[in-house]
Amino acid sequence: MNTSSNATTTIVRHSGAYALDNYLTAGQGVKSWLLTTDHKRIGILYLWTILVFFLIAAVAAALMRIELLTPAGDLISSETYNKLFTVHGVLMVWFFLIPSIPAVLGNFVIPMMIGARDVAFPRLNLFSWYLFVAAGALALWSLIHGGVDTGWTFYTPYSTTYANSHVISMAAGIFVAGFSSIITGINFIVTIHKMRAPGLRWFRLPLFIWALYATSLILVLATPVLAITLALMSVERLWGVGIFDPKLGGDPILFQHLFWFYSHPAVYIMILPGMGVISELITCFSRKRIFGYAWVGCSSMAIAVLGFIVWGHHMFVSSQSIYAGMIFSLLSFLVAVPSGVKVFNWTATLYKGSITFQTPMLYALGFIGLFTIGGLTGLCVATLAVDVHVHDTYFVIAHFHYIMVGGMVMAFMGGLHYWWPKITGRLYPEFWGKLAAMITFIGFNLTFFPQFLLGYLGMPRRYHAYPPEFQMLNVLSTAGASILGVGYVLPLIYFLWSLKRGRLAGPNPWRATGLEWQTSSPPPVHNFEATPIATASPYLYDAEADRDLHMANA
Amino acid sequence: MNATTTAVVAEQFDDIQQQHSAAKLGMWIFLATEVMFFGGLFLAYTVYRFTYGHVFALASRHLDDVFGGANTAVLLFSSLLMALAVRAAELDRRKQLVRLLLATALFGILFMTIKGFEYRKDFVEHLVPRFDFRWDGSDAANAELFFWIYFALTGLHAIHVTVGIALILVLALLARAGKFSPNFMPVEITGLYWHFVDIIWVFLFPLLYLAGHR
Amino acid sequence: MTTSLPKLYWKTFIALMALLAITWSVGYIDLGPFKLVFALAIAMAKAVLIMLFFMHIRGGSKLLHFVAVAGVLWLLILLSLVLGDYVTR
Amino acid sequence: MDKFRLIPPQASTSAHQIDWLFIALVAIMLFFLISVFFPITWFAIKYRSGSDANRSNPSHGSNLIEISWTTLPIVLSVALFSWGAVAYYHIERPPPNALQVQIVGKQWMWKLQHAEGKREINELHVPLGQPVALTMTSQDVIHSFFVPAFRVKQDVVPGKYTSEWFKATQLGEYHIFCSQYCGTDHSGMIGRVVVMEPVAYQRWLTAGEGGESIVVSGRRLFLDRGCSGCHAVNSKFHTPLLEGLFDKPVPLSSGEIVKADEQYLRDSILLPGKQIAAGYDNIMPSYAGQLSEEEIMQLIAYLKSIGDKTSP
Repeated sequence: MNTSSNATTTIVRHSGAYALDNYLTAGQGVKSWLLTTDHKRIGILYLWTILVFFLIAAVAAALMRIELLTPAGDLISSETYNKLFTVHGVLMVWFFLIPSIPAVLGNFVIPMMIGARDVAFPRLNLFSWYLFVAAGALALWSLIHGGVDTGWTFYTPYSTTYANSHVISMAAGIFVAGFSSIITGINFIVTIHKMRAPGLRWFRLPLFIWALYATSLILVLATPVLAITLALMSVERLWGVGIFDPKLGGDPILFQHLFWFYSHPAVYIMILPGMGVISELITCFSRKRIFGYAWVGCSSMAIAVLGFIVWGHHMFVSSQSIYAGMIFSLLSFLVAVPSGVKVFNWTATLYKGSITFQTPMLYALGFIGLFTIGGLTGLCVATLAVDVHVHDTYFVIAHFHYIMVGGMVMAFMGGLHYWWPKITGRLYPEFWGKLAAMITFIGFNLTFFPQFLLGYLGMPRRYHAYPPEFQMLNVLSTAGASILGVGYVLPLIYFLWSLKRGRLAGPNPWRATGLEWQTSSPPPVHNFEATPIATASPYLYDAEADRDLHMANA
Repeated sequence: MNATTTAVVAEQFDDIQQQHSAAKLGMWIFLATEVMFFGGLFLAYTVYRFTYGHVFALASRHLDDVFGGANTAVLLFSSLLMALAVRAAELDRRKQLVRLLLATALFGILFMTIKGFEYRKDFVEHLVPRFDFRWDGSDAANAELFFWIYFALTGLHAIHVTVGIALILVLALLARAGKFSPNFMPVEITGLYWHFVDIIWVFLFPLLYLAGHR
Repeated sequence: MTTSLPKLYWKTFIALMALLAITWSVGYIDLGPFKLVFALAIAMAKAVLIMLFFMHIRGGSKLLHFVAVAGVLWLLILLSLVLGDYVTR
Repeated sequence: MDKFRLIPPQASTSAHQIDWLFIALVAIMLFFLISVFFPITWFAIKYRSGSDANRSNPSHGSNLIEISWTTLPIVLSVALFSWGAVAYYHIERPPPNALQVQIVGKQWMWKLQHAEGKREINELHVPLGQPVALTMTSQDVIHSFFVPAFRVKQDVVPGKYTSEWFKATQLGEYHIFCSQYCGTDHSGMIGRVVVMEPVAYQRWLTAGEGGESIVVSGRRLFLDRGCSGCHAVNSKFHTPLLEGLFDKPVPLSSGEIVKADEQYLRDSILLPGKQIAAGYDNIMPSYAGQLSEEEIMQLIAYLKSIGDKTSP
């Protein structure tokens, strides 16, 4: 019963399996996409845009990994290598990790989860996407004209006085991308506050909403500081005189304070939405209500607030005063506690559940494993004495890749697989999904675990050539990177394949309890025929009933 | 509020109250981001005043506090006019609204002209960093740092004032065409923005002009 | 509100001008280190007056109160912890 | 050097401290990993869909458990933090009798000079078992002097002095890396530390072109550049006396009191009007741009040498 997606056929086959009059068929042609104010379409526009930047940054990473196969810098010049790791950093942070879950999954799912027809400011939402595209164009323009070689951290005085690459155009790109995420943040906060369905009190909200609300708080309060910092750096570079310049008595450490005041909360912008997705996946695929709902919800808020007072742990060896270092070290330990609470609660949720291992669940379990390792190594770099040794080495690289790639990207893939039937109305191929998840998990560990060893051995980061004794671990890491590459290409293929030939999904393929599953998939333009009334707390799964049912899923 | 319910309610909202409170909340959050945006510069000011307090006091004496004080009064008065304009919009008195909006914009322009004269005076006195900055005292470097922060803060604020004036003039045009009879929210939103710009100047004046006793 | 709105606005304006006069005249007295504290206190008072009356925070929802304070609160986090570094160097 | 190793050579006193702390951290990490992975795998097997495990009245939360796995990590955190902080405090505090070495980081090379005047490029010869204190500054961008074998790292920031110290406990050659990104040849800005027997070190020090000691070259600069013209007992200008000045409190004209440490001396040479001593007016010309970083260090070494004498 394979009905083509464009509803030209006269037979109205509203078989519940595939809603013919949905938001995809509500308008045809490029104009309907470029002028849409439908939060669902804007989510898809963001998906295609971040895919482009992810691929560019991934190619940069691949080239770096190949270069690091040999101790001598013989494949590419050190100049090119510096530009590669800068591109990898900038594009991954600002054009993939920060927008991915909020702007793609968040835009698509938040209004539906709270029973609203759209976000609070739909036109602003579209404007946010146009800002994002303009920012991407600026970044690519800077890239084409020779790229930037300052690293994604833009430390002065190198970025202002000594770098001779296209710093200002890249900084302008990030400046504009910052405003795109500020607008998304404002939109989500107002939507969640003002547009919840009747009966949907705060403690009946799905945990994905809690996580994205906390993320939006950080988006809104931290990003402006990045904007002013990049603006100050750019003006200082343009005029040759500025407040970070030691010749004027300025202090380069002040730039680091301003930069990291944004950039540490930014890593929580990246991981919090991932945690929200995992709360959804663990409950749905273990058919069980979350363990400690209030604690998991509040730990998202705690992470958002505590995330603002710990940035000094990036500057332990930067000639920041040792007493400030001690304050930041203690606070950094405390910010790890809410993350621990979340992991323990997910583990406890599995108890007495009825666990199935579809692709989203594999990604969720992978997330818990890798995020726990990432978070715990965070304790090592938060410890003052150890950080003196491992700061700016591959130990730190491994730490944040375990959290961003092992955590956030796994969660994004899990979320994408979980909501794919709702977005497209079609199911992805289950076998290939599981295979890709496992390949990604193995490839990831092989890539980044050796880097912990390299880091403690003392191999500094951003090194184009290194002493011979580090070669063996680098070869292992590059091997892992190639497997990881395969793990990411597979979903690209079968997702595209599923658009045309995936099995029809029907409104609720996972028998999940969120409001977004109580409407057809793909959903109609206004999400619900009638605004749903929320009556009970979320995740009302019943593992026992599920076991009796025990349907053999294909 | 006598806004009739037949006012145009955007499709995603259930009623006009929800739309209004959403718009106000959104604007207030945007103002919080503006506080953090200016905050980076306030941090630079605080840190360098802490490290080079003596020079900052000396340098701030070179700023003309008459210009600064007058500008504060002008902006405070324009804030008053804006508040009255929002009330007029609420009570749907179109002519009074247009007059008050124009008056507010006028005082905004007055602020910018005073600012222009002040910048010209600073330029003549060679106080503009990078553009032939001259300083007779001993630590010209730190003084240049003060003036760099001064021009960064007041320049950023001036940009915000200019944007505000443009917004208010557009509002005046739309008000004349009666666009705000049921839905006066855009006037209130712009009013919030204008008051915020005034608050920023309220902090700039003592910090920059009165750093050292005159 | 008991008094009519415009009268309230004018009273607020006059209070603001008075505060401006105070802060300006204090500028000419040498208070030493208290100068900064005093100047900031008056500026904060003016800001609160503007927010309460001109920006209708008074009588507004508690949420708006929190958002109004949140911006300044986060700025204080930034200022205090960075100064914590510079003071103890 | 090429056999496979898991941790770098432990060649300094602090290396052992940090390695023990790291091993404790790894142990705690393993504890938490097991306390998360084991239940997950066990639940995944026991409660997989279709298994006939007992799933009656599942609990959805218990504040007792939540509070326990919140406070336990907090307690652990404070313990780990304090261990790390104490070790950090020792790492940052050079002992008084340390051997002084001046380091100037410049885009993509390290210029080192021993107190006795011996200069080196990208190499640092140190005696075994004696603390060595490094005083570092940068000529251009931020670098970072990192010796993995000694577990020490400190950014080298233009416009200020940063310092670090170590006491070598093992002979041999160890890597020096620049660990703060500093431009095109950041990965080429490396070198080696050679730890020698104290006797061999002395012989190495006096061998070769001997070079005048830092203090001597500092004194020569003090005369050549006209400092002695004003800063002398019988000078006709009203200038502060520099003998016995180093590390003593200096009352400033702005009322504060600062310690005359290296940073104060450096700033007074380059930005004379910054912190004028009380009772003096601002007549000293700035030497910014006329003295290289090495020369400033030599002048300061000279001022330090006359720091404890009361009269010239």
